[in-house]
Amino acid sequence: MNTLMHPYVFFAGAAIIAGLLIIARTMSAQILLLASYIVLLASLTWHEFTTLNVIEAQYLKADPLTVTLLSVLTILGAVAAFQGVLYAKHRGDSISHLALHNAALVGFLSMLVGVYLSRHIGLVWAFLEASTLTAAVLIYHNRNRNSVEATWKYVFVCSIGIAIAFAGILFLSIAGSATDAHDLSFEALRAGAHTMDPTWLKISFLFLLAGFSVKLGVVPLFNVDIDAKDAAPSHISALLSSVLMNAGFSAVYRIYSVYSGTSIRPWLNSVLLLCGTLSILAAAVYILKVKNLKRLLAYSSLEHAGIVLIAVGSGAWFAALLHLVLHSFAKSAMFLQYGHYFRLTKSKKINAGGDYLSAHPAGAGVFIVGLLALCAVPPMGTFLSEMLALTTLLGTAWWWWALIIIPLLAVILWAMTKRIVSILYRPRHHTSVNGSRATMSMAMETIPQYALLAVVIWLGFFAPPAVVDFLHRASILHP
Amino acid sequence: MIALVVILVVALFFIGIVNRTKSLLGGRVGPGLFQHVHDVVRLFRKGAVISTTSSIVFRLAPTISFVAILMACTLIPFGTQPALLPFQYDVVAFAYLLALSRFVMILAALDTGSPFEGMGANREGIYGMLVEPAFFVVFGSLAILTGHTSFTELFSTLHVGSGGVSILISVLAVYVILQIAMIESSRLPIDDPKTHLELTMIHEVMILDHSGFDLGLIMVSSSMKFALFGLLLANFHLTPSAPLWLLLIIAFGVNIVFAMTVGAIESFRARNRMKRNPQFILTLTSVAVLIYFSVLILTNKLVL
Amino acid sequence: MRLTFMVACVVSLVIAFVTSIPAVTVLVTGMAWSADIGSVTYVADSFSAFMVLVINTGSVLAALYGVRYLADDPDGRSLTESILHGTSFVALHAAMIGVVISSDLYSLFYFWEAMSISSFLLVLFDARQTKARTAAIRYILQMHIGAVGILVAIGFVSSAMGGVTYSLVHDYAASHQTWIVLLPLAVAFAMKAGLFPLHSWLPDTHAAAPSHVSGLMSGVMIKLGAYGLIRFGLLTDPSTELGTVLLVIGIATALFGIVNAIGQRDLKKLLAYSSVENMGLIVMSVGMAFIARGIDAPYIEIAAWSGVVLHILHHMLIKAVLFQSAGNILHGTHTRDLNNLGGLIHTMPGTVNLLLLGGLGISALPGSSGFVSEFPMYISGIKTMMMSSTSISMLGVFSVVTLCLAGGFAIIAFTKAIGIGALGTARTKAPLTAHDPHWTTRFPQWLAFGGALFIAVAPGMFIRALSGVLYGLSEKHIPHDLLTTLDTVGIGQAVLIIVVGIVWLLRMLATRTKPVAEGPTWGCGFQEGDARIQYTATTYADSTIEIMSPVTDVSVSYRHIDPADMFPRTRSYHTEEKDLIANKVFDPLAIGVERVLRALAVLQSGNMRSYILYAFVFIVVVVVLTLAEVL
Amino acid sequence: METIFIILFVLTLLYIGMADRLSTLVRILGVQGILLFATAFVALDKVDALNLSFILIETILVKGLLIPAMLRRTLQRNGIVRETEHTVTQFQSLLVVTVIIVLSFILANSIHQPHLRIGYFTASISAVFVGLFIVMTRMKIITHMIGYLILENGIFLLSLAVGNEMPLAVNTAILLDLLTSVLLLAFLVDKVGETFQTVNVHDLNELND
Repeated sequence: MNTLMHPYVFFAGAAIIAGLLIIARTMSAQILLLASYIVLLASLTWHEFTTLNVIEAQYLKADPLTVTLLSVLTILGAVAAFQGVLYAKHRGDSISHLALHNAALVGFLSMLVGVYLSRHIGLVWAFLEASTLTAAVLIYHNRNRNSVEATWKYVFVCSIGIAIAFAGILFLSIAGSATDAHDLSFEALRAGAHTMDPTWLKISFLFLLAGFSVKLGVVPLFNVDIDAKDAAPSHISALLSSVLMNAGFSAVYRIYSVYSGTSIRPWLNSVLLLCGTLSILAAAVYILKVKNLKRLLAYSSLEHAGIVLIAVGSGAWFAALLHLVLHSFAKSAMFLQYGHYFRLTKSKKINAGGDYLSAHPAGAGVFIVGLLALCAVPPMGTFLSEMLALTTLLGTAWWWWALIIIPLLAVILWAMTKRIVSILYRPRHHTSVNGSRATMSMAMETIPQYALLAVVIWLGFFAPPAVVDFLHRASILHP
Repeated sequence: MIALVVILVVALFFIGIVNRTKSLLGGRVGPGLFQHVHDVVRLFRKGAVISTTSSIVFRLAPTISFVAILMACTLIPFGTQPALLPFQYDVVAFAYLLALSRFVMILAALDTGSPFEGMGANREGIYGMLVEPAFFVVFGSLAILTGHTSFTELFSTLHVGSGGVSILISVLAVYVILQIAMIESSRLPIDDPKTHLELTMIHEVMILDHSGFDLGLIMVSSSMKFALFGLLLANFHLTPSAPLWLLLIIAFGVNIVFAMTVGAIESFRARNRMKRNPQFILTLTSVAVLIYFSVLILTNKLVL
Repeated sequence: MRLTFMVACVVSLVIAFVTSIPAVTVLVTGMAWSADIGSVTYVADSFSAFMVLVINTGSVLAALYGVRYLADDPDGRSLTESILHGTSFVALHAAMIGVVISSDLYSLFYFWEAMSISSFLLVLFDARQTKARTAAIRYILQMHIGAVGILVAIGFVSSAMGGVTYSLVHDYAASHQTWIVLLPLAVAFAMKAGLFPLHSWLPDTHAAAPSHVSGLMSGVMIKLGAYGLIRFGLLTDPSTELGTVLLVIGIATALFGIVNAIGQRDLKKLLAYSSVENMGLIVMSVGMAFIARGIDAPYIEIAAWSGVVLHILHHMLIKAVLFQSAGNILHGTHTRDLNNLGGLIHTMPGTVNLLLLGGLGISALPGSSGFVSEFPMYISGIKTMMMSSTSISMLGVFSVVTLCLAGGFAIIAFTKAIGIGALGTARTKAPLTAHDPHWTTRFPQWLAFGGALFIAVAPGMFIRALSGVLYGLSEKHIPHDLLTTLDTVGIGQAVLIIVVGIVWLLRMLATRTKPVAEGPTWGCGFQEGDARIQYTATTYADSTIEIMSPVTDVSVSYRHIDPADMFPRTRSYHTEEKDLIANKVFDPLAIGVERVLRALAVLQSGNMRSYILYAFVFIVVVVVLTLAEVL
Repeated sequence: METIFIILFVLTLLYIGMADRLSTLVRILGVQGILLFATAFVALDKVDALNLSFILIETILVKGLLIPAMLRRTLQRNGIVRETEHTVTQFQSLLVVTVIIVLSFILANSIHQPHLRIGYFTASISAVFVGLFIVMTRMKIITHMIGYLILENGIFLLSLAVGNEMPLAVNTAILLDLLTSVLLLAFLVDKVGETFQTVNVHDLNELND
């Protein structure tokens, strides 16, 4: 198994599975193919874990960060695939509709695997762009006005963003052309970065950050992410908020770690802090205003991506990675539960909800625990990562940034809590449509959501030292 | 022990003297000196009419109030003779016992559900609250002056004219305590027991519904309260060196003067407007602060 | 609901049992307990052990009451809700213990946040009502803002010292400016303790919480704010300046709290403001102790600490009694508005008796535990007055005047709570149909009251038992005459109670044969008196509020009758009690922040062309900032 | 030789600033594709067959023929002839394009980097900004696509300006991505037209807060 699971094998297998998914016309075949894809993913993850830092394919290599993100991807991919089938069942979608969705899902996840594995900046770019295209199919899934609009905007702005990032890569090679570092692989760049012209490095980083921000979902190009998460089916929103964001992080973080070996590191840090702070500001502004639950969750992702950038900028890399991973799980659970919310209320609006505790007790539990996780309070792991990030920031020369960030976080906490609590408790005085109650099967469907949230608690506080150690290694890209 | 006896004796005739003074000054003969005692005895013998609205609180309150005053009496010394229950900082206990009596009487008033009694209760609460700072500042100042913190020790070293003690301070202290006594006993210028317009009464209106034994207890309590403050005032004048018989004479003399003063004030002064009362009581605190500063100067702690 | 909470109650009992044993051991032997769990060290010195006992007592009382209280809960609740409530209760109990046995800032912050969040979830219990929901959310927001103080302290200390254990905090404070670490921490603790002007969450939250939780929060949780102030005050070698600051804040809190308590119409809010007052007194006394340490006056210091310790105990027990009584009344009448109550003593005698006894206690009247706990505070105050320095002496005057004013105001507040709420005649139908809940609800109340009574008659015993705690706080032994004084006070209290009994018996004997007639209350000739002519909660407070108007905020909505109104229409008179600070400071601030943030909300216009612009704006901004050397 | 192509390319940018009819814009895109091929052909130092064929495919086939054809088809299907709503007049638009070119020239001249070809750099930066300018100011979503393609052309020129080669595998991936994204965008333009009965951008703002 180990030796067999070369990344090429994985990509070939994924391509075959995607192809078969498109032509498979029975439900069981679809499920079987999805399952086999998950197995493929899992075995790739295991394989990469056992062959860390070995260059297998020309431009593909796994380091601990890759494996960490792959593990997250495997888990969330499995949950999303499972949820996708249920979603189609509830909506009564045709099998061909589902088939396209599944194939795109497989494509999407595989492209992200590519992003995690690539060690060449151009290839990262290419995989990220490809993930946009596959994601477009998934966002478009519902085929209504909103999804058309969101998909158009998403693809267009992603394309522009990614073009900007490409300009950033070109600027990097301008910086590199003065030296011998013609190779744009991360290893070569890291080796040569300190000889490059700092001005060009700064410009290229700026363009790369601005371009990839659309993937990471932070300022400046976060808007279309919000729209996409709004329009996509909830399990796809979960993936966009987690694994795709992780891919954006992976790209930005690898670039950061290349550049941080040079003299511009303080500048890099302050740019990341600025970007993170602006993201949190934007999140705060919109969470105060938003009336749509799904967009609320999307804005919360913006906030957490901002926190991750702040953690990176202040040097709390471990906290950044931990927060990223924990947020992936927590936010996925919330988005999946949002799916139930929509089924019960037939609306995305927050004020359509109310008395969720009685209508869907198990789901209400997910909302509560998820809210705690997103608000980063004990006993959630996010508490630990956010605390580490903020305390590290407070210990740096930029500690006064915290004076801006912390009040904004408080505003977000207030607004989020207010809205979720109103969904849970506010008595419903609506017409019969909204009086529906959750069925037993819906209660059962919350089990994976609880499992995801359990991971958030477990990883934060009771994770075995080996796991923590591995995360530590993953967060330090170069010694 | 002597103190308690003195208080009880004084309580017997205090109200009588006040009333007698008032009637003489008003050109009447007035009731006998012990009319008050007769009234109480009569009340003790009588049955009672109680309101259907009221509860156990209403019935229990006079008892607690009486006991609180009684306990307060045990804290007062007689010159160098220690009090029955002397301890450090008994000043605090003294003030709080009076507060306890007030607390239960207010509750009893509210228990009747009468609008008038509510009004009286409310005023009683506020005036009682406002008067306390003055009391504590005065006794705190005296404590600074003497270095002692219980009534017994305090009065064993302090009296008007005693060596090194400024007359001024004692006079001011006496003035403040006198006023406190008037307020606590619901007398002019804060309250007027004579008034028969319920809206203007404080203490009297609170006990409108009490009758029989309970009313008797209340009357005993208020007499004792007077006597209590009377003895407190007398203590300023009890020279330690004097023999007991002289001390007794001084004590009764002070109390008789006190009672006559009360009577005189009530004859010549009109009651304050209700609105003015808080401000009036606050003046006492200001005077008390004045005493405090004088003491600081006197003990060389504050150099001007 | 009841079953789930019973489980919680049992778990809470187990926690209490397990943690009390080491705590008692610490108190008896004087040896600190410490344990390594994971890589974290937990330590319980005598003060922690004392707090553990306080927490356990308070939690167990709340749990016992809660079981029965929830059994009478009228709303249908889902299993999730029950589990949430039970879990949060246990979590709160555990988190509070965690707070007092933490020995580094990380653990402290963790448990602190856990405490806030679990209590928030508990407050959510009645969140189906809009008011409760709003209150709960405001609560968590303010707690979160408060907790930031600990975060800031962690940031500064860990970056400078490489760790955050308390001993490193001490070193940090010694080697840097003390206030850098103390100020942020103090904000966190003051917020939790409800100190003026950070108290505004407290009344709303306590009113919104179910009664067993309000009792627990008020009796125990907010004390942990004081715990923090004491713990870190001592760590940073307290100076007279720190003491003075605490003293002044304590005075402001106490007076503000009790004056506002008088204004309240809501029974639970009244109790909550009274908790603000009591926290103020505790902090004032802490300040006094620090001042005494600064000027090296051991007697005053010990007296002040005794006051703190006794007051914590007394307030925990009495507030449990009072809030639980309020809970009974709420369940019986479905209202907390004093203006709708009255005459409860006839329909709910069991509850009202406890309310009465609790009211006596909380007003610190003789015969109650409140008196003995305020007594050492008076001692320290008067003794400070007698100190040689004029400025110190003045502080003594302030504290004594505060104590007596607070006592006087408390009498008004609680005669109002009891007199308007429970005595007189019923103002609406609600009190008439009410009845006492099952006797088991009153069991924990009597338990608490029994404890308080024990303190009242034997304060010396408690102080002796807690001499280790006092030694830990002051590093001094208790002077003998202080103990004697307290013993005398205790005896005096016992005598008072006994004499009341004797006189009552005598009165009974004397009046046994006398005829007793019953009739209507004397109406001064007016025969048609009914419940509506009684004094109300609003009118009873009116004259106090009038003289204290600068610190209260009671809005009156009433249109005066216009002489031109030929046929006056129906009129209404409505008053609303608000918190001055919340209404005049925090709310406008919050609204301002919200307005600014909302004004920024033009970015997500839906217009894609501007989205792309943002990328360039961002790049340009960073370039400009870089050129300006800001970044 | 290559300078001529560069100047021609910049001229097309000016023309874009003036153009009104969408079919003209599409034609200009085609011309740009061919000019890019010419430039690349001349610029390449050593021509190997693989690279040449790759560039041939990318410029002539994709940029010069395939994309314009597809755009034309989209125009026909949606019945769009010209940009009817302008936020800026043609005069202003031309002015802005001119300013962009001048500024790019100044920028390129101020950079002292031995490996950087100033002419290419000027043209590419101009193209990038003109593309963005088109996106910002035009109302039809199809024009947005055209703007994006102009931007892409600018990026292509930039890569020539840098003169640094990506590995072939990466280049192929990039090309594939671009192609797919253009196809997808074209598909979406159709869908927007179908669903919203409009191809104007300002009708496309249901998703907001």
